[in-house]
Amino acid sequence: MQRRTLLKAFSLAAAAGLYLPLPLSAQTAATPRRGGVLKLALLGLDTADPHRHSGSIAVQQVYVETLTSIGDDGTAKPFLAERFEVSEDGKTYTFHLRNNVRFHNGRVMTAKDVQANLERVRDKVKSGWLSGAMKMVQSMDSSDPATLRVVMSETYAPFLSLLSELWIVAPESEGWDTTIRKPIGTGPFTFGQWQPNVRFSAPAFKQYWQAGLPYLDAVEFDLRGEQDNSLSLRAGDIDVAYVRSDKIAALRGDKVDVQFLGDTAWYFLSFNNRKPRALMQDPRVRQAIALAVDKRSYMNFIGGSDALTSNQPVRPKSFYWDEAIEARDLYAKPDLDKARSLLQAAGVDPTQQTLKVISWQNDYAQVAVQMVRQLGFKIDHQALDDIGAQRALSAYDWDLAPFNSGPRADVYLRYARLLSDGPSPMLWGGIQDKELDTLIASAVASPNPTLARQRYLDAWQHVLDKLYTVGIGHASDVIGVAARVRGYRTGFTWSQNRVDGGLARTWIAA
Amino acid sequence: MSSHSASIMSAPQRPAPRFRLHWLAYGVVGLSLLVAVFGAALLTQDPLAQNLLARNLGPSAAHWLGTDSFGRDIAARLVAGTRLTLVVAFLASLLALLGGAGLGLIGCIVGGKTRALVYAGFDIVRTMPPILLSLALMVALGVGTSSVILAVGIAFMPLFAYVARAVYEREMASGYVAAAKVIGAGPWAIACRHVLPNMLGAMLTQVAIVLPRAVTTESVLSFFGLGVAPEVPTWGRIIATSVEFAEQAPTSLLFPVLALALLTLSLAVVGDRVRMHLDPLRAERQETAHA
Amino acid sequence: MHDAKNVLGFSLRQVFKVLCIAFAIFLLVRAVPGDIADMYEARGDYDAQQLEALRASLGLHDSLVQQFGRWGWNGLHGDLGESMRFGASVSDMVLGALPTSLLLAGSSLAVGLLLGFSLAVAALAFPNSRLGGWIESLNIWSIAVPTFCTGILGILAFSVWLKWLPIRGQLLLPILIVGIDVAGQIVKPLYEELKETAQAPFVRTARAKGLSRWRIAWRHMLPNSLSVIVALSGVILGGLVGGTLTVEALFGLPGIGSLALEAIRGRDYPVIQAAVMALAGFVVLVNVLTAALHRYIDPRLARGHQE
Amino acid sequence: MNTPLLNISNLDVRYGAKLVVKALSLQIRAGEAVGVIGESGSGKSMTALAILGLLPPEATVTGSIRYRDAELNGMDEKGLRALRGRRIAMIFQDPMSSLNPLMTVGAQIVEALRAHVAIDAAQAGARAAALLEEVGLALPDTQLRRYPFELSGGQQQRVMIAMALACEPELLIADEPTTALDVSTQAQVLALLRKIQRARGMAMLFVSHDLDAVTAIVDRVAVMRSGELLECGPVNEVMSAPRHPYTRSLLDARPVAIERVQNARTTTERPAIELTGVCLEYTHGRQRRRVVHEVSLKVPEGAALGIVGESGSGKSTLARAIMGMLTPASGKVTVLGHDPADRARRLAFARECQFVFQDTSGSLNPRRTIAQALAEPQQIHGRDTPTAVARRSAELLHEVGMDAALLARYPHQLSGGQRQRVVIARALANDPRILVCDEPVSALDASVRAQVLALIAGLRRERALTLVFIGHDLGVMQSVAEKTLVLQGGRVIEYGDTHDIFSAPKQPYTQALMAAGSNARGQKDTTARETGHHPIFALPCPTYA
Repeated sequence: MQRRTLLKAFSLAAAAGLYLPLPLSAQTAATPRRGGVLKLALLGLDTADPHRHSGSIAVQQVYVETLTSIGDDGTAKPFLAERFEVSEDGKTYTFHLRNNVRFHNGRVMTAKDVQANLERVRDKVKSGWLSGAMKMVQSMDSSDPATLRVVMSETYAPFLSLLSELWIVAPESEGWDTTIRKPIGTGPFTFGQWQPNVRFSAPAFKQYWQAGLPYLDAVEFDLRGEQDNSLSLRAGDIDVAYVRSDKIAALRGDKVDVQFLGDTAWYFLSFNNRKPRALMQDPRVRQAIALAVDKRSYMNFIGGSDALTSNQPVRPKSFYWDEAIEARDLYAKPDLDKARSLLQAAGVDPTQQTLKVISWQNDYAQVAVQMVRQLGFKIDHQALDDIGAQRALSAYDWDLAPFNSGPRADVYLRYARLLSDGPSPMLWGGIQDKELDTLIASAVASPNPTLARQRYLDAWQHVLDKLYTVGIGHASDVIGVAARVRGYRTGFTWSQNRVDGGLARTWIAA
Repeated sequence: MSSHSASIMSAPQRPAPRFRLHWLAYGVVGLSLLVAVFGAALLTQDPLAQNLLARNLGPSAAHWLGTDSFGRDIAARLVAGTRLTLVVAFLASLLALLGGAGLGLIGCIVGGKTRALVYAGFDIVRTMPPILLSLALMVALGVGTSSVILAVGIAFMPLFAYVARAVYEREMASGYVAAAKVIGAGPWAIACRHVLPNMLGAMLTQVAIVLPRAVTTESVLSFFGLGVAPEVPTWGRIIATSVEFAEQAPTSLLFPVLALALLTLSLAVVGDRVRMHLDPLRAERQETAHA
Repeated sequence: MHDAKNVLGFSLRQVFKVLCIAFAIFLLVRAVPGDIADMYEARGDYDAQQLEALRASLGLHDSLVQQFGRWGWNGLHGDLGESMRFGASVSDMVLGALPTSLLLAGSSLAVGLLLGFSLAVAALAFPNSRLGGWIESLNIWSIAVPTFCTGILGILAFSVWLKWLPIRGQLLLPILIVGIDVAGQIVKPLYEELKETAQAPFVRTARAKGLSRWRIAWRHMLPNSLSVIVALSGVILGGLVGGTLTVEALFGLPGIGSLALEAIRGRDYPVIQAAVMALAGFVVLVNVLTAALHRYIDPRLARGHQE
Repeated sequence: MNTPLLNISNLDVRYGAKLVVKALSLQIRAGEAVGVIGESGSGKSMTALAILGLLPPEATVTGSIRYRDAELNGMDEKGLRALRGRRIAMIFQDPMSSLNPLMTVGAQIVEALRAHVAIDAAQAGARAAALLEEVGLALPDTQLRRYPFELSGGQQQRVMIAMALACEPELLIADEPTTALDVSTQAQVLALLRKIQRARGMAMLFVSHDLDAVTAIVDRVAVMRSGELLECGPVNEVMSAPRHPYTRSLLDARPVAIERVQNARTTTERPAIELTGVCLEYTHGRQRRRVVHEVSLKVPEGAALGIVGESGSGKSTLARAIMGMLTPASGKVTVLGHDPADRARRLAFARECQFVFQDTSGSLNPRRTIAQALAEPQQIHGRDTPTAVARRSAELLHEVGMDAALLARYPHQLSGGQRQRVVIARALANDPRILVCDEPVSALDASVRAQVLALIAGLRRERALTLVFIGHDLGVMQSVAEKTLVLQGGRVIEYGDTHDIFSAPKQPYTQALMAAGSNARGQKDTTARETGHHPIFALPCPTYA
């Protein structure tokens, strides 16, 4: 049972490093009250087709569910599958489905339905997070309605984690062959009214497989929730919402509870790696810029004293983090003098150079810009919206890009974008490095977590050596929860309906 | 004559003497210009320098007008931002004036289909509210100072175009234009000699209105993340940045808004005065008002 | 007869204008760099091959004339297509946004008119009071203070501190804020107009007849100022629907302006076109209504009197 | 009845520091018609407005205005309101703007009635109809439903009078009631006012700048200048033996034939201006309105032709066609052998043929000095050295009898007469051969009128100009034109030697124009009805000489 041990090791690792027990109030003691509509403002909803979702996953879990679910400890746990088994070679997965799962149209979910979903993703959604995994699916078998067997061509460690984002929809849903308009899922709430960019409401599903759940009559999402919602929380017209960490004090002052996501968002400053101009090809210039970044102040600005500095893409003290690499960080502390002498050595007069910086419109980008400007560079800062930034980045005529990357279901997802053919590699400067590709591929195919950890770290050391990006630190996204809300707990990622928590168990106090 | 300003609501009364506000207005506008030109020399603090340990502070000896959410000195930013603010507002207004009134006037002078076409264009531009139009233009043009000037300028063009047309029609109906035609003056000569000078007053009024509106429009662009680069201190950007922290640091919002309101008021007053001075009839108006 | 013909001609010209606007918008929208496929690429869920397929399926490879023709033809059949970004029905999205925008714009205009008119009348009635200064201040306020400043202060005061009103799901505060802004924009021209009417010779005649103030104001001044009020309202209303973006953003209101802006940002062509067409159609409708009202108010226009 | 109905004593009206009426005292007895005469700015209208408290709020009134036993100056609005319309009624100069454009005539009269008299709507309507009948409007019931813009100027003023009479006031103040009307209408309105005043035994204060109008209608006359009352007395006394020199000058300035124009020798038979079957139309959208029908005429070089007619007769339109500002719908206009509307000859034409505008304040750009106004034609026609231009401008001013020092002035700093001279000087700048004058003296005060007419006549003689002179006053023609053409409704109805037409008009319309323009006003009360459409006579093509 080598695979078993592997999983256990992963979980242990996660539990040891990733999971921070949250301060829970004594809310669990009371008997849950039924009824009421919970209002949320988290991220948006891009599409009604759960297989075509493009990133933000805070909304759709309430009406569609998955075989696995990322638990509070960051590991994949059985969800619609009652349990799963992995063969010793790590290539064959057997999912034993629950027998009481009903779709919103009342039909009982079978293995055939699940297989249809996997096939749809494999055939119709050729890119995205799941594409790499689905390419390796060799065959599927659903002859037993309660069992699905998936055979992979190679060992693929992130598979179970990635399945936590492969939503199971009834194939009879409208638009199955093209784009699903009205998904028929299995979640505690059904796909109700959707007004893109405005609001989404989901009434409770009475035949939900977890008997007695959900408590709420409905949930309603404000889909413009990506900005700070602290005022709405304090005014009392929203119950659960994303807030900025610098509003925490004001929220607590108004009796709004504050929770943090389990996994952190990673903050970094990338160089243009695909087409760097001559100036930026000089490692001394990159080093000088890295030395200008005051990681502590930067992370303080983002998340206060709770935020952590790090040169690595995973949270410090977690399984895939390495203390030694952290200790060797040449840029742990800012050193402007050294940076200037590096520039001098490189024969660069920063006052004669204009660096083009691309960012989203996040405030921290201004902090990054100002830190680099301290060296004397002139800065042309373009703060852009989604598409604007995308276009500007993929032109590769820029120099620096301060960005962040949200919580991820698997460590692989942190590394995927460093691949030459990874999804949307612009944020990391479009690295094209065969050696790095090989290192990451070997990590993915590792038979055990220790080896996987070592190979991921090797890959990261390679990134550090090349100074493709400057890792700055980690901070958890913050969610404000109104005082009347009971039973709500944030998860490891943004997911709002999970194996061990979420909106199904949330209720509203009288 | 419109000399009877009879108020039907009240018994005849003497008008109250008005406070001579215009000197104050000249002062404010003059000061703004001085700050715009020499502001950089006055600065003791770097308007871009962040002090992440001194964010959202109220006024103090170290920071007269407090600090913003990056710990930047509001006073320094206001002073440093005056130049770019005025330059953007001025160039945008100028663009609106030249593009709107200029194009409109040329269309009017050429007349016929050209005129119809030009104004059909303005009609189309006008169907979109200026704010939405400038936001859309910013998306199309990409962010940056020149885009802001273009976006705001284009959005305000119809305003000038319609005023230009109204003035042109009024002037063309006047006796002296008829007289000029009889003398043998061509349409362009008439436009230069009679229409243009008489249009100046109306245009000046519009500019005095559009100038501050350009600043607020720029701040709305910033509010939607589509203005100048985020750290660049323009008044609009300062206001937009401070709005999010209106509760923690009310002064960082109050002072820039006050500055803008004061400048707006002053521009309106100065615009009125300049227009009055441009008008050789003012002496007569003042007299006939009492005749 | 003759009048009806005029009105019909005017309306037809307006419809033609809408068509021109439609085409202009169609071209402009496509002039914006980037398309929806870029958007998907930005999210990283599609590869190059898929993006091309997506563009093809959305008809983005066809010529602009073809695209316009298809859009126009379908539009005439009441099918505005689907959002390229959300796959939702565009008509639903636009119809969902219109009520909020119309209600907000209409009520704000009403509040603004009421406030502006009262202030202007009061200032006329008491020429020696400080009301003239108030008019000036209100005007400067509306020019210099962006509505998002007043909006955030309103939210802080009434929703966060006093907790009298929620931020979302109410229109009272947005209407008041936009209404005050509208009042600031119209109070000065309104005051000037009323003042001019007050000086009109026929008002002097009415006084010479020995009529009471209120009769003069109600029967003589108001009808004669109404044309200007209507014209002013038309212009303001045209700018308000779709122009209340900041307030919509602050109060989470799903207005047509926000819809258009988000669509522009997301290069969601069908939605941009439909939203902007709705705005243009509304502006044209307001023009037609204004013209009709003018004719109703002024018998000179209705009877085809020239000059 | 020794106490006057209205007793004004020591009345001062001030605007700020400016005294516009100075220590004026005037009495009006019941049933008496008193006239106040003076030129614009003399304070006569201010006095009239002061009586009813209708002056603008910035005016201050001191002194006493007693109506019977009540002091009007300082009386509250409520008290004044009870008097206005009921005891003292008023009619104004411009009936078009003095009537509410958006209310029917009937509603406005009924409103005046019901403001003071408690009667129901039906009664009020009947009363309004009776009033309209009294002021000589046909079909009163139809008229009641009409809006002011649907009436002619004369009809509008009749409505104003009916409205003023509604509550049978004891005193009627008429503030320049005929100034804005056509000459022929003026006479009718005056006659009507006189008839009604006599018939009702109502007192009347008649304010006007028109000496003839005043003398025709009032018992006593007061003469005002610059806010002061110069003299006051029975109308016959003042007319026959004016005591104040100003009154004398007013009397002298009356347009009687100043000087018979010697027949200018026509150098050639070649017509300077030739119109053949010219029809002129105004188009508004798709509508066309024909304002001049088939006019043919010839003016030889060096001759002077007068064109008369009331407003709307098409005389100004005809002038515009001669100037090429309007292309005829049919027919042909030839000026000095060319089509004046030929754009290619625009400059050449402008040198040959010039136009003198009627509205002097409008035809001079208020923002340009006299020097600039005079320089404009010179610059257009190629004289561009500043000194040459300046010298020529000074010459021109001198030629029209003005001082070169006035070059730096703006139009508003000149008097009406001076402005008219400037307009003439501008027309002369390039030594034209033809001068078309469109009512050049109509807007001028009587005393100035004669001087400007003399100037035009003199210039014509000196420069051997071909002159087309447009006016509404037949009397004026006598002093400038040898031949006169009478236009009505866009058709030529009479044409011939000016002297002959003046002494023996053939057409009733010409007679009416004569009656209105001459001092025969007030003699007959008979022309109460509006001038109807006169039969149109087909005339042979009037050819000069």
